[in-house]
Amino acid sequence: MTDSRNGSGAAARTSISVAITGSGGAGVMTAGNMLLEAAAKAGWYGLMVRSSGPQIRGGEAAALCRFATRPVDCLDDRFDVLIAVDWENLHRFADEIPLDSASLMVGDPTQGDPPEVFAKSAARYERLGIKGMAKAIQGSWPNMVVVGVAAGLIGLPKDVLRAVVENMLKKSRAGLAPSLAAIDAGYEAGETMQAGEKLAAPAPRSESRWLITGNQAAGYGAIRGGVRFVAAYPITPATEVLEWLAPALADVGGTLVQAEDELASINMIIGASFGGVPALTATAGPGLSLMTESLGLAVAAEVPIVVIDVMRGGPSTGIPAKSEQSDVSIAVNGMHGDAPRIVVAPNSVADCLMSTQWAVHLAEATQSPAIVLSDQFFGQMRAVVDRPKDVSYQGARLTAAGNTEGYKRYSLTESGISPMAIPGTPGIAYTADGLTHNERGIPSSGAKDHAVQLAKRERKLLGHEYGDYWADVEGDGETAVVTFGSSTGPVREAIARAKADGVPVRLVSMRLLAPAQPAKLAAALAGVKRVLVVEQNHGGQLLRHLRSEFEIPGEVQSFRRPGPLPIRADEVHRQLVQWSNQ
Amino acid sequence: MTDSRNGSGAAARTSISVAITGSGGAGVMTAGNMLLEAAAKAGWYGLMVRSSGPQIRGGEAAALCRFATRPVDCLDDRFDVLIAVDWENLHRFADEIPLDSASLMVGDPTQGDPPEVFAKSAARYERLGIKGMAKAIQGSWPNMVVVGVAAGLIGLPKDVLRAVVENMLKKSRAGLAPSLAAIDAGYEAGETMQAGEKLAAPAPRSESRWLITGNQAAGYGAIRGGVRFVAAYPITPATEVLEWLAPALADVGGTLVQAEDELASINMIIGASFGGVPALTATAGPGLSLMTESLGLAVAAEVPIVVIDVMRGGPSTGIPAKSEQSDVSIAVNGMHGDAPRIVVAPNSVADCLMSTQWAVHLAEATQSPAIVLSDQFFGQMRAVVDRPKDVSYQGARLTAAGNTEGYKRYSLTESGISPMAIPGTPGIAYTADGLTHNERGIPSSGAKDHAVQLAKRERKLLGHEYGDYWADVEGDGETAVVTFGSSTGPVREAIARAKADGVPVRLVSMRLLAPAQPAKLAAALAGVKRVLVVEQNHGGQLLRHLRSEFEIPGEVQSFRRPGPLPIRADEVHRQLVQWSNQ
Amino acid sequence: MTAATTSATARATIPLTAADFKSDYKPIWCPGCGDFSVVSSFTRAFASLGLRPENTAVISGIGCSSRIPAYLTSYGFHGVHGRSLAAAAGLKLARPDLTVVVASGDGDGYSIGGNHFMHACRRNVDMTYVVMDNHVYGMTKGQPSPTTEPDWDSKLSPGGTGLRTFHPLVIALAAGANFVARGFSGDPKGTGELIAEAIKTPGFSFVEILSPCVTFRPEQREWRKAVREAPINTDDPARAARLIMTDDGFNIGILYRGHREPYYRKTDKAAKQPADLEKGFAI
Amino acid sequence: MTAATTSATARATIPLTAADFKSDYKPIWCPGCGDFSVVSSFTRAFASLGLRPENTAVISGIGCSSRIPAYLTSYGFHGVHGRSLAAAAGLKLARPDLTVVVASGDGDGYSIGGNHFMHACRRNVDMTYVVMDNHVYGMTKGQPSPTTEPDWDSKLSPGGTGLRTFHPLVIALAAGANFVARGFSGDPKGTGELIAEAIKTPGFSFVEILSPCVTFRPEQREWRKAVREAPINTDDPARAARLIMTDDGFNIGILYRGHREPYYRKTDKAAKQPADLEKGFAI
Ligand SMILES: Cc1ncc(C[n+]2csc(CCOP(=O)(O)OP(=O)(O)O)c2C)c(N)n1
Ligand SMILES: Cc1ncc(C[n+]2csc(CCOP(=O)(O)OP(=O)(O)O)c2C)c(N)n1
Ligand code: SF4
Ligand code: SF4
Ligand SMILES: [Mg+2]
Ligand SMILES: [Mg+2]
Repeated sequence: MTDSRNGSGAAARTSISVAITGSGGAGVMTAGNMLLEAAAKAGWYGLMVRSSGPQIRGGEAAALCRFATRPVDCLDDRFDVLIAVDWENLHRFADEIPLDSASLMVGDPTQGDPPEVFAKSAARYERLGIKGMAKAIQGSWPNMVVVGVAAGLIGLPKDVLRAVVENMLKKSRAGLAPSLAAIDAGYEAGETMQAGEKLAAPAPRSESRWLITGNQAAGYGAIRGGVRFVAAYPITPATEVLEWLAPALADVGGTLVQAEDELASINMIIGASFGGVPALTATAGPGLSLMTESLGLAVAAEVPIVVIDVMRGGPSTGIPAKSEQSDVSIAVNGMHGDAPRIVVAPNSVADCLMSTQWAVHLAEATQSPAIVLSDQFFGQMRAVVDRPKDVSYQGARLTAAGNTEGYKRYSLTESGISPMAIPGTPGIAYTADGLTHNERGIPSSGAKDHAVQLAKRERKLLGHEYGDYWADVEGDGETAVVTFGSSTGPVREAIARAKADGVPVRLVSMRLLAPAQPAKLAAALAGVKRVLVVEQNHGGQLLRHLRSEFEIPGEVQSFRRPGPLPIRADEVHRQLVQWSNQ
Repeated sequence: MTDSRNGSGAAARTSISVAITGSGGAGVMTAGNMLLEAAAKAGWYGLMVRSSGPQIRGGEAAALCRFATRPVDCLDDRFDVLIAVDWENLHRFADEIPLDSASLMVGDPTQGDPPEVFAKSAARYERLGIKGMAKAIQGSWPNMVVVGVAAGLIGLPKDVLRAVVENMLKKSRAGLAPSLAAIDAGYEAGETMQAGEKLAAPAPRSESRWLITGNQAAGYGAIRGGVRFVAAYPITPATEVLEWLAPALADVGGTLVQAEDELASINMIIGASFGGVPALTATAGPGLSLMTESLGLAVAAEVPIVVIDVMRGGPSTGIPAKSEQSDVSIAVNGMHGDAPRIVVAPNSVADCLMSTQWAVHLAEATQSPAIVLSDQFFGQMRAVVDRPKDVSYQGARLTAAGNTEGYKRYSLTESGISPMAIPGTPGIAYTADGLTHNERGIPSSGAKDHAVQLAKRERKLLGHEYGDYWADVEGDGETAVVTFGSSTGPVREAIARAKADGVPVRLVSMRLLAPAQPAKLAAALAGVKRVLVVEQNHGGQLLRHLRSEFEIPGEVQSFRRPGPLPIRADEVHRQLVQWSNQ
Repeated sequence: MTAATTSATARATIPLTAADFKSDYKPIWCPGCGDFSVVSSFTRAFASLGLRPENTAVISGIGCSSRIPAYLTSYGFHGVHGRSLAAAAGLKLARPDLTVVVASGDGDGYSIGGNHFMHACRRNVDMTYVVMDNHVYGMTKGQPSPTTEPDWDSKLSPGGTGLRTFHPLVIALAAGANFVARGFSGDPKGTGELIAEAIKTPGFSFVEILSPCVTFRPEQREWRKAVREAPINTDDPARAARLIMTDDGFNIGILYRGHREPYYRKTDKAAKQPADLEKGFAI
Repeated sequence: MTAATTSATARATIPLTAADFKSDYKPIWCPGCGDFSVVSSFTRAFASLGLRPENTAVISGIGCSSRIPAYLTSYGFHGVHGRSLAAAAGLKLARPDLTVVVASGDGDGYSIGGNHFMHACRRNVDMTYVVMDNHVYGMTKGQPSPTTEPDWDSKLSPGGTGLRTFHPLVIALAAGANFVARGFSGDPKGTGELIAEAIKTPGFSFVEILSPCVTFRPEQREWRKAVREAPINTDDPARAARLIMTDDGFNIGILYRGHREPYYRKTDKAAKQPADLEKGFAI
């Protein structure tokens, strides 16, 4: 680890976190996006998280950026730099932008003073007449000055930034020249500010890289997996999956329909998939809840479908635009009757692609519903990632040939997977049914038919060979952390720090939450003395789920906290070291 | 135990099981009801379960009756007597009517032969010209002959039967005299048939008794608990709760509305309860699934409501008219976000009253949603029960006084329960909200507000003093059975038999499934070496739930089977004895 | 699947008869139920249009009426209560080559499924919606449905609901349905013709069929006497609405036929390969 | 809860002003949003009718428009998306003494909530339904709603949905609403009067308010020029329907007022004690 924590190291830093804030219309998101894109072009990794106040539009906003020499999947524990266009209502972001004595605050003294919460952080306050500087350049804006300041502070090459700005402003009405001038002015100021070391030079690029949000990645994963029909109802923070898919599907010959509600959207995709076309919907907790009944239909009628749940704060409408990992319980348990399903959780922005693609593959292969548990953090975060590798996971459904003699749609095969007749295929037409049925699909209330069909549906999932993809298992040691989804990033950083402290810790980041893989989990945890289960919710939903399926070895602790604040590497690190030293 | 198993004992029997079957229109249900009512009047206990084929109306039917000297909550493992008006399609009931060599089959030789499955049971077949006997008495019907045969076989006093028949036929168009004559003729035949011993004389009645179905009991429990508003959408097997409640509520000044769907019904009761009126809905699995989202609203907005789920075979539409205990997972886990709720399961027909009343009390006391997990077996079974005692459980909600200074609807009290302002109360009007909110109810996406409100909602439930009512704990021994709901009856009988074999077994029949009571469960299971978890579903939902909350002591086995066949005492008994002797 | 189908498909291009569309599973309906005749209207319509079972799909929800798919030899989907129109729209949009027909009841279609009904009329996907209306929930044993008369006594609504009956045809028109007709199950031939006409008409077609529930509404046997041929067939929705609004519910025939374009998605038939989409992300 | 309310209730029977019904929570709406004026229409209506905050309840779903309850001093319920009418019906039926008003948006009310809308019209519970229609999903940042024009371009429907717009007033009439009006948020006084009239009219009253979304539909600022007073006010639903069907959506005023009896349950006011019900079970 060459990471110089808290900016106090002598070497150039491998990660710098910069928050850009301001009130409505200040253009902080544009500024953040310019910086991220420029950093990406310059060969760095990085990410940007958007945060805003309760106003629908025009409220205070924060672009939370992290730039790094290696891939990063989470925010850092703290921010090196906070640049405020103005200070209005910025106290609202206090929790999200932790500062300390090694941090630098840059603000415009004509726009008031930093709020109490920031002031008391002991961060150094550098006053800069941002508004005035912008005013001095006719046609420019304060946010362009801020872009310059940030670029100067981290050491972003000017030419790369220039090219990005030119490209981005091509379509905008804002004049390019004044913007570039403002950036230059800011750059000069930033470059010369007393701050920590600049970001180390990027390693040479080996693979191609993408700048992508988790929601886009999930959408693309769906298409790569073979999805050609999507029906959905808008909901934050899943809407961008759909908005990316709408034109993309049209491009590849697929279709997206906006349904009247989630009950319609899930039934539309069930209908499409019954017709042989891999189909998907995307939603958040409230929509997933509404889909519960028809998810059960997909189980009983054995129609493959994929539902992406971009998790947000719950219960009920909760906190629509902020992240939480609290839909585990409903995803793995929330259907009436015995209803086995697949639940997959991506553990990075790039993995939103891979996991969604895998989920399509699993749904199609097992003729079952698959739920992808993404979350708002991944979904709406924009990150620089290595291009995910091409994998062979693609929807491949076992179909029945025309005129098959004595065809039975729900035949009791050994694997539990029965060839599916696709409408259009002659001589094997059948009726799919959500009622308990016999092998032919004819409704039955017989105990035997019921038992064997239940067993068949379970067998399909338990018997599938999930390979190594069920989890990312890393490292060794007597302490292990089991986690999933967007908590993986901070846990991975915490483990790296613990290792630097001489405390080796294993990581098990579970990608396949259901069906549970007790044997694989047991192997991954063999010999551990301590297991810390990390998750971002109040009730310990992952821990409960694990316990219901599996006897966790050793001493078990739970590290959990509800949203919207992300799990921080520092907290996990401290708990790990403390516990391991006991 | 004076129960003479298999009819082979010398003493009069304490329990006799009689199945009456026939094709559509044969009137087997009327016959069963007459017998049950007469047995009740004569001082016996008993029950009757209805079963029928797939036809909507006019298909084959079976009235499965059990008459006993003590209260009974379940069918016996086998039937002593099967009386068939005719044999058409009766093979469909083979699983439901187990016969053995000690059983007696009575049938009309002019109506064909018993189906193979019954014939091979080695039950003795007594031929009786039922149709002819009825024909001989103008205006009478074969089912009346059957009533007589059954009454004669078990030794039901003729005068009691006569009185019941007179009363029941008062309103019917069928002539009374021919019916009585047919009954007499049948009685004579039955009385003299070679069969096992008759039913022992009933013990003198101490308390008053009721003849009631579980669905009626639940309805009455709701009213006793204070419910005065019901909105619901018809669904089998919950509809009778509503059909009983519709006139009953009107009588006590309440209201029942048929909603357009389950989304409407749950929101209607939430609205009514927001208005201060204890409110309830009843549904089955598909409806419960549809209510998931709004159950979460009740959690977040802290509006007490009660949802009765009369469980049936799942998943999806499953087996609508047959029982299964497979909605445990969704009841305890099926909401997005962290959404603590109360789940109560009655464990007898009479307890449908007590548990529903208790659920209303708990919902009102904790301002949370409560789910009552009844099932089709209890719901549609008619049984003779001792009148449930009067209990003080009654909806009592903590309300706020008018003009309370600085009133906060969601104030952070120690218990977590905050006084609720009821519309109409001046000076404390507030807006209830399903969004994460602060103490005043104003939407907030702050981490602190979210965390403290989540903790408060959990605290309300965990802190409540549930007393001894959380479970029925009986007996001792190193082996324990943990079960719930309608599996309790057969388990209790199995334990009684094991005790007779010298194997003492504890029973823990859980009434409160959520919030889990790990400390109480640990106390109940202290010192056990073996725990058998018995439930009627495929996936072991109760076992998983227990494991997720609690480390079950000793060796654990699961005894489970999906519906529709009930768990049989005999199977559990054998597993208990075998295991304890290992 | 049934003997009839197998031989039918073997015969490949030979036109099929109505009987070829009837499966050999015995309906669970009560003797005398109106829905028996509706099966025969379906099979007649399919045969008359020269459809083939493999290219036809019948989608339904839950209710006595919704049991129809399994009684036909076409592809069928018997889903959850109230959502048949959504499943059918998904199927048709994903598979425009299929003929999609939806079978529903007055509870399934107008109560729990009411929203999908309105939006299906508006969306105008090319499919046919057949509702067997018996003014009652048959399957759940006799509760009032939206089309039940306000004074009909039942256990759940003693003395009647007191509610104005729902006018499905008026709603269909108001919501933009392109074809609106009413049939009577007692006239399977005429109803078959209506269904055929509905299938032929592009866009969303709605056929309401009066289909008596002899068990819970035995008085509906009298419908036979009440029905008469419709006096109107107009293509002005406002006029059609006014006339339907004032009719007594027993006018049989095509009551409205419009000229709306069916819904379709403008998809360039796979203009790009999935990998082409990556360009948007590349740095 | 707010200073205004507390003092208001202290004053007990003194009539309240519109200001007394406005809470002191700052709306989260975009500057210029049409919904600001709707708050003032609500407060004017409540004051003009002499209502009291404690006896008034405003129920809503989810959406920008659905945020209204917290901006008023009456009781409020901000529930889940699309279900406000059901919650309101439950409240009114359980507590007939309260004045119940529902606030919704075109997505909340006509898309996900469409079924409850139809059935509320039919059920005719005595309450008032106010929909702030901006032809867009504001809260979720600009997707088409049922009332959106077919050619409106958006990310989710590039080039437009191609769907016929939903006519809420026609549907309301077809479904049996007893009072149908259209207002414009740019005229808070007139709209306040419409709402007051709606509340006064027994049964289910529906007030559609054109309320511009300046952020996602800035062109709606032009609505100010398009609206005009309605030429009609009829009590013949068929005639009202025909006229509304052909109007351009900008006629403002009361468009229909009927005479249906509101829904109520015939409950003998607690004729029996709960224990009396046991008699039915006793042996
Ligand atoms: C979600 C859900 N709610 C309720 C039911 C119960 N249910 C089954 S069929 C039915 C009504 C059927 O009425 P209709 O559609 O008129 O059909 P019919 O039986 O009269 O032909 C109901 C309420 C269900 N299966 N699923
Ligand atoms: C079940 C569910 N689905 C989707 C959403 C997301 N959602 C919130 S508001 C809204 C639409 C709001 O549109 P409208 O009712 O027109 O209100 P406006 O914001 O335009 O005033 C949607 C789709 C949700 N909260 N819940
Ligand atoms: S209950 Fe009515 S609708 Fe159902 S099958 Fe019987 S007659 Fe037909
Ligand atoms: S997005 Fe539109 S509807 Fe929502 S607050 Fe802004 S202007 Fe109003
Ligand atoms: Mg019906
Ligand atoms: Mg809107």
